[in-house]
Amino acid sequence: MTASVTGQARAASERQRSIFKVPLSVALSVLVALFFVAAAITPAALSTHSPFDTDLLSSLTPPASDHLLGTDDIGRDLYSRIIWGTRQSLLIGLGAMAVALTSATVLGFAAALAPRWIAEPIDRILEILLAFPTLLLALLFVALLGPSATSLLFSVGIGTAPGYARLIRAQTLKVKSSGYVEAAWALGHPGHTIFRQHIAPNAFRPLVALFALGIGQSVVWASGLSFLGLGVAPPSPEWGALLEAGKANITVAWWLEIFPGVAIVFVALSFTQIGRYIQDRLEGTLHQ
Amino acid sequence: MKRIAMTARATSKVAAIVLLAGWAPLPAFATGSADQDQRVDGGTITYVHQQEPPCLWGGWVQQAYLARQVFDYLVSYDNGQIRPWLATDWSQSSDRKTITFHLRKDVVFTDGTKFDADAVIANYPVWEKGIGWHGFTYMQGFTKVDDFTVELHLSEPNPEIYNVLANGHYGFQSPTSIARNTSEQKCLAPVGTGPWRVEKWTRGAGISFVRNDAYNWAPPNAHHNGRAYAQRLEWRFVPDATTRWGALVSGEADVAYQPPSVQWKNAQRQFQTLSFVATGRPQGLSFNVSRGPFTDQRVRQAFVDAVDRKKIVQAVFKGTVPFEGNGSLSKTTPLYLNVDDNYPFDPAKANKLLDEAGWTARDANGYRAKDGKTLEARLPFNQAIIDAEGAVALQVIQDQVKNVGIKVDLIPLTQTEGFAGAYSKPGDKEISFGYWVWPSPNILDIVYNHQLKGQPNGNNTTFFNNPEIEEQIIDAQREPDPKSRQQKFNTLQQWFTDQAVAVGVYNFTYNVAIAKNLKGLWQDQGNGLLNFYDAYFVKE
Amino acid sequence: MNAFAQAQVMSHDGMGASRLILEVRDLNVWFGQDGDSRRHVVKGVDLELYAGQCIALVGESGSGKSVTARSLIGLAGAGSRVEAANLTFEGETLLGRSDRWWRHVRGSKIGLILQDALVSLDPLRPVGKEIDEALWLHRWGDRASRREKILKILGQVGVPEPALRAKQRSGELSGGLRQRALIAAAIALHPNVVIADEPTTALDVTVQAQVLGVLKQMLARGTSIILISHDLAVVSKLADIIYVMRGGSIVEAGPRDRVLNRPRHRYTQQLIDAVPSEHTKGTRLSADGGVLRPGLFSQSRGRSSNNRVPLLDARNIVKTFRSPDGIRRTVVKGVSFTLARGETLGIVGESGSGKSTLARVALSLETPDSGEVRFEGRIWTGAVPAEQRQIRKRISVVYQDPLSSFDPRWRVSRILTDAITLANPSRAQDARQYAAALLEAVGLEPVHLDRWPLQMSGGQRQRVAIARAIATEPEIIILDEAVSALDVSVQAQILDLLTDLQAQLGISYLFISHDLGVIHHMSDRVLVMKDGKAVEQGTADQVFYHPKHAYTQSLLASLPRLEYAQLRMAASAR
Amino acid sequence: MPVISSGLDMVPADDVQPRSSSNLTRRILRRLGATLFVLWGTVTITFLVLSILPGDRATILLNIRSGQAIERTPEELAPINAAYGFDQPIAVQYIRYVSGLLHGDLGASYELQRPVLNIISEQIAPTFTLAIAALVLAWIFTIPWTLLTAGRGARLGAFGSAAETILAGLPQYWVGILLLIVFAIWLNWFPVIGGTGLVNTVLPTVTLAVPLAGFIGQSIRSEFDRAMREPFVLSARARGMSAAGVRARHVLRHALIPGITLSGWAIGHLLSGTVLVEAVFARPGLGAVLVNAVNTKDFALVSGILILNSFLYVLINFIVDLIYLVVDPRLRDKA
Repeated sequence: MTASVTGQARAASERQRSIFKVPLSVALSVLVALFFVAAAITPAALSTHSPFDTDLLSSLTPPASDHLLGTDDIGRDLYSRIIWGTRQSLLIGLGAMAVALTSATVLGFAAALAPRWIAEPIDRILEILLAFPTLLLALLFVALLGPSATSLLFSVGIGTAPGYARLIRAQTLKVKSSGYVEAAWALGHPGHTIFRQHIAPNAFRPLVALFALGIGQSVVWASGLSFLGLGVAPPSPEWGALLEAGKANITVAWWLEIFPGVAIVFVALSFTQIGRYIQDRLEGTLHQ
Repeated sequence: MKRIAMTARATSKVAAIVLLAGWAPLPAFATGSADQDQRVDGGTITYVHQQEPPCLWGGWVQQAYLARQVFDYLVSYDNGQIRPWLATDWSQSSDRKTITFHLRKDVVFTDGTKFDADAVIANYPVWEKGIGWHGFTYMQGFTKVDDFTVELHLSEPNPEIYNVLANGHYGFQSPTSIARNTSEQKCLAPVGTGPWRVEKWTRGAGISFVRNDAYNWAPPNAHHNGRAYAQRLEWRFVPDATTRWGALVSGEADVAYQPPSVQWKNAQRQFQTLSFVATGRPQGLSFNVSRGPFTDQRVRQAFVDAVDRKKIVQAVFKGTVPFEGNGSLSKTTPLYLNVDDNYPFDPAKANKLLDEAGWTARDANGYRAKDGKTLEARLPFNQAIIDAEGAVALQVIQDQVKNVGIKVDLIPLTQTEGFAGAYSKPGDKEISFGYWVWPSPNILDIVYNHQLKGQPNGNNTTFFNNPEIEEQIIDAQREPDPKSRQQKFNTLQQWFTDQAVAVGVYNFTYNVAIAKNLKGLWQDQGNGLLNFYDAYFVKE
Repeated sequence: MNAFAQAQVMSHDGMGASRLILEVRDLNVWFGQDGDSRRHVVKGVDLELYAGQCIALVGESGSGKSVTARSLIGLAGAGSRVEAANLTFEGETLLGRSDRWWRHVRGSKIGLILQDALVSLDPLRPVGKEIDEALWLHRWGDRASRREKILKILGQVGVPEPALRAKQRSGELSGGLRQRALIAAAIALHPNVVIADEPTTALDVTVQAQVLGVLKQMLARGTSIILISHDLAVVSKLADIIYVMRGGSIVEAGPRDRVLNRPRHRYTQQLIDAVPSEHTKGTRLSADGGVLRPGLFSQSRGRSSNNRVPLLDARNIVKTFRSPDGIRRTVVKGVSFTLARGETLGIVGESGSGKSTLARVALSLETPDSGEVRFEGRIWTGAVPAEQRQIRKRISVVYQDPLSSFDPRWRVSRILTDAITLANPSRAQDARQYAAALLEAVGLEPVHLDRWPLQMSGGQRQRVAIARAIATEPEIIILDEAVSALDVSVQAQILDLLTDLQAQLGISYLFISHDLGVIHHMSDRVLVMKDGKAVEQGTADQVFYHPKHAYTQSLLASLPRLEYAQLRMAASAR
Repeated sequence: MPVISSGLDMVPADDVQPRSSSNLTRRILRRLGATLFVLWGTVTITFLVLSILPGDRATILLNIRSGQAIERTPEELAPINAAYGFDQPIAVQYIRYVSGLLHGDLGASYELQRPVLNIISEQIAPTFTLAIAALVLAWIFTIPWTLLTAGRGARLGAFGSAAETILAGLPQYWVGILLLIVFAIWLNWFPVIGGTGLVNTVLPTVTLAVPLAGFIGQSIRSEFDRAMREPFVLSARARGMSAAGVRARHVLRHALIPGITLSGWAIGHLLSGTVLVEAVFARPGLGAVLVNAVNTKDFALVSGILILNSFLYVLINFIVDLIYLVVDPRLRDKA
């Protein structure tokens, strides 16, 4: 994820458009994201079948009008399963980012602002954790908590937190040494005011974009864990679990493997695109 | 013997006939022997298997598959008959607790050590230590009579002890190796007398076997004697079924373990197939009869009535595994009783039984309830033991019992949790799902005995505790008369079915698809172990 | 406008009419797509350049002078459209040429020198390679001969030890050397015309003088130069003909002396008047200025204290930094100064002289290793934080880059009310009105309250920064290169504003700048810093007219003065 | 990651004195110290986490040996615990392991019955080859792509960037499955069975490289765009260099810097990716061994792989720093 969060400059032309003129790609991303958010909130309204009802007579039917995206090996409607799986997948994405950013914020601020005797050890620990492969951290957490949506959420969150913490640390250091923080000191503001008014909000600013970027990546990570069999309990249609289940039938039912993957890619893409756009707007209006 | 963490599957047409007969009366040869003229000497057989065990030899069935290639056994199991192998003949004491084996004198380990009574005796402690369930065989040890005669001592009479000794785990390692080699060497490349020896094991990739050119002591049920036909055997580990199928189709592999169910029909059409229904307990539902709602027999029966087991097995496994109604013994196990017609799909009856049992209220989600408690069953399953299709079958069961108001929570366990024995206490679950490969009907003694050496018996997944029935099981096991013994075991199997303590769903089945130019491959009828010794390529 | 042409020819140093190298008639440049977003940045520009001549395009930012020059080498920029009635270079048209043709001309016939060699030379490569690239691109010589040539050119532009310098990157060279290397790369193939776009901007005066010397030598060797600059003083040193640009058009053109001495256009006159120097002291530089409302400040505060005690008294300040590799560098080496009420102390020095660090110490943002700073006689450095904050409210600071000193999330109103309420919590209620009044005081409108600083011009931002600085009703404002980044006319306005504020509010200024003219214009007393030491201190006139220290003398000698101003002074003296 | 300097920006570079050799030694020693600290921390954290993970090791071992999933009696567990020292207090186990490490003994895998060193040395080559090949391939994708689409106007840039975003968002294992199905099983261009040969490595490499190329592309594109606006670009053009020449010879080099940073990070984390890819392609390697070792709480093996990984991480980042010095010689002047 480092790349996506360090890469900032977008085409300058995008910046110059007014607030109401949004690039087409972003508009589409917002639509896709809204669709999935709606699916997460009221899956029943968007689905055509129950996601759990099995129908052994219509197993592995290809996409058609009665089953938009086909059915799985026990006749469950894939489209409805993807819709119902959205809630869990998105919750994992959101939750993981919430966990990651919360812990990363505490650690990042501490590493950047705390007195040396606190900051130094935190910095070292972050360094150690950074050397841990993300997946391994996640694996350990699943092993600790057992496979479930909650542990997926925590394991992805904790697994990606060290990277974010380093970013927040860097951002905080940057803000800390910025002209406006110095100006605030020079004005005679006390430290806590400066932290509250300047350091915290400005160090957080890129996190808005990071959050959106990270949701997509978290969904991908979580589905990777599901794929390794460390996912949520069946019959949950969490997307990674759908992919894992679809693998066995891929030679005769391509749709089972393609569509859930496409859903993951769509979510990752749309949230990334939105995150980028937010980032550009923030960077664009704030640091031209 | 013991549960196998691997996939359960299907049976070919040939195997179906086999099943009707109770247990395999016919050898499941891949082909006849008419092609012998075309035989190519040498060549490399590539076999793609699913799971990779930690060591080549041990108590896991995955290890039996491998061990069978490098070890030989005292006796050979040949479609219901016990045939000589490393033992030329044997006799049994009158109390049936001591068996005297006379050993072949011409057998040499691949490290040059001679096979003799001392070798047998040297192997016993290894078995005891390395095979977790060794105690259930009632073996107590060997004593040496002379250089080529040993006596095996049993704590209980065990008519199936020969099946046990033939089953893949009880092979012989070189005593020199046992004494001198490092544990790493014994793990990766144990030294046996068998037709193959390990050349190299690359973890994550596979094992290269080369043939033992000195081999000349094949069992009588083998197709030939002397060294193996093929020069090399490449045993590759490929966890994904689709990939294994692809490897076979592309010609990279000659034999593929468990093709995807959706391809099984193709496999039968385009390739040769072999299927073996494992002995022991089938994949089945074991209800917790010590606490919770399933202490009530009516609830257990209602659960079973509510599930269309035959159709589920057909739909999910697409003919790769047979339906099994018996929860105690699988179709190939000695003394099996077929109860497939019991508990036909009958949701109306299930509802009636549940009403009678007092589960008449409904909770907010529409599930049945009594005294404010939802009729709910936790069903943990070990993902290392129940494969993806097994998990799918469980989801259909979950969906079907929902229709009669029973809530099932499927709880997947990680490998760590599973092997660490999570969810194994009576308070942890209402239903268990699993199987156990075991060659004899004394499996009932293993799984329904409430105690083991004074401790709660971990294998008793129903938490069954009925001293009277336990007594009957031991009595049946000790019964010397085969007819009465069959009768006694039939009674027991019917009793467990009627009580719905445990019901079967499908049989654990070992399927392979074989390229058309490979002939002579056969499956051992004890564990389904593949015997590559007789396999050979033909000119096409 | 074409009437200028004659004058130009005649003015040419009496060398006689030489060859016309470059002729531009009615040059127009647009940027952007057709439609609203399209901008017309160069409007009908006419230029002529004769061999060996230097013409200068003078103007402030946005005047189109750089785009004009870059159009002449076909590099007006992405998305540009260039049209001209005539664009002829050495008899060949420059219009409609292929990229291949241009590549042949660039570097070999027309060279380009940009501002700030630190970034105008590839910072990742040795300068020798950059020069070599110019030769190599035009298939000049073989490896060995090119190497020889590189050393020769470097020598020509006055780079000592060329063999060593060629192997260094721009970042490793001093400002003067790297700028010379940049010139070397541009003239490696002896182009007839060199376009020098702000070639001395941001250089310290002594270095600036050296670079101007190099350009003069080039002229002497017969190279024609198109000089682009905002700095009339620099232009006056070099140019034969001056074109004054504003808003994309040329508003005035003519021989240097005529333009500087008898400007015909009002804008030219404004530009000339806006240049601060020793001669402008006490005069207004700009036509307009802020209007301070009486009663803006509460006059009650702290004014009664003892006037004999300096307001700020820094004694023997020493400040050392440890760099990450563990090397300690002493940046300020025992500097003392005092600042009296209502006085302006100018601190002048070249980059790296330690003047900014000194300012930070004076503000107690850095703790000195030794020495102390007293505010009204109280030791400030090392006071408890609460006490420090009290004193900080009485000292404000204005930075060179106001934008970075504003929280990017804040609008102008928040920036000002934050400072207002901090200094005087009782104003919380009417902070916004007070903020509006402050804006008016610094020459802005109340509507600016709702602007983002990012949307404002550089001058407006600096006015906001000053408004914030006076919002706390300080007794001292530290101005750290506060006007250095501004265009000369904006700079003039800001300096006038500062003068007005001081006159009305009696604020003391600690005025830090590298610009000697600005310092002289503003300061009562001057402190000259070099390498962390105060080499000279005294009244402004003492220091500027009778420098004692050799360094001060060399600084002043290097300072390009606006020739015309001397003429004017001379005239008025007569 | 680049160190953010704080507070020293106002220090003029001209005052820098030449670096003494003792400084260099000190830097190397500090770096070595930091490395050892990271390694020690890795081992300790791993040890602690695996100790608190639920699941009794002796039970796991017994169950795996017999393919069961049951609780074990104390009599069964006692000999196993004694044999592997699991009955010792945690602190004693820890000290024993660390002192073994200090003597260069990585311990033995209790599940695989083999010295950890042997397992690692057998498995490292395929994983490392895969990771390096993926990184190289990602760069091979990225550089021409960036040169073709970056800094050439908003539309092309948006297209290039969109492609990178898509690549970066693709789930690795999904890409892997699709590649395997299409190119190995349907088209039969590549072998289906995983292996360590050249042809076997192609698809796994592509799988790993695809998202990585997206990430690297994103990071170098923004830097490329930024560098295109630098004045030295104009200088070079004015010297007569073609636009393509400037992009390839000047701008690209600047753009590489964030990509190199990312590569250093990526190599350390490709192990995560190889876990999935090895699973999809049935390829031997440390990833699969590691997952299995975590599942069986095989501490010595997990720890050994992590030590190796951390060591490589540190080593590679050291190499990355050296590459920095080549690509960006300005850093030679700084600390």
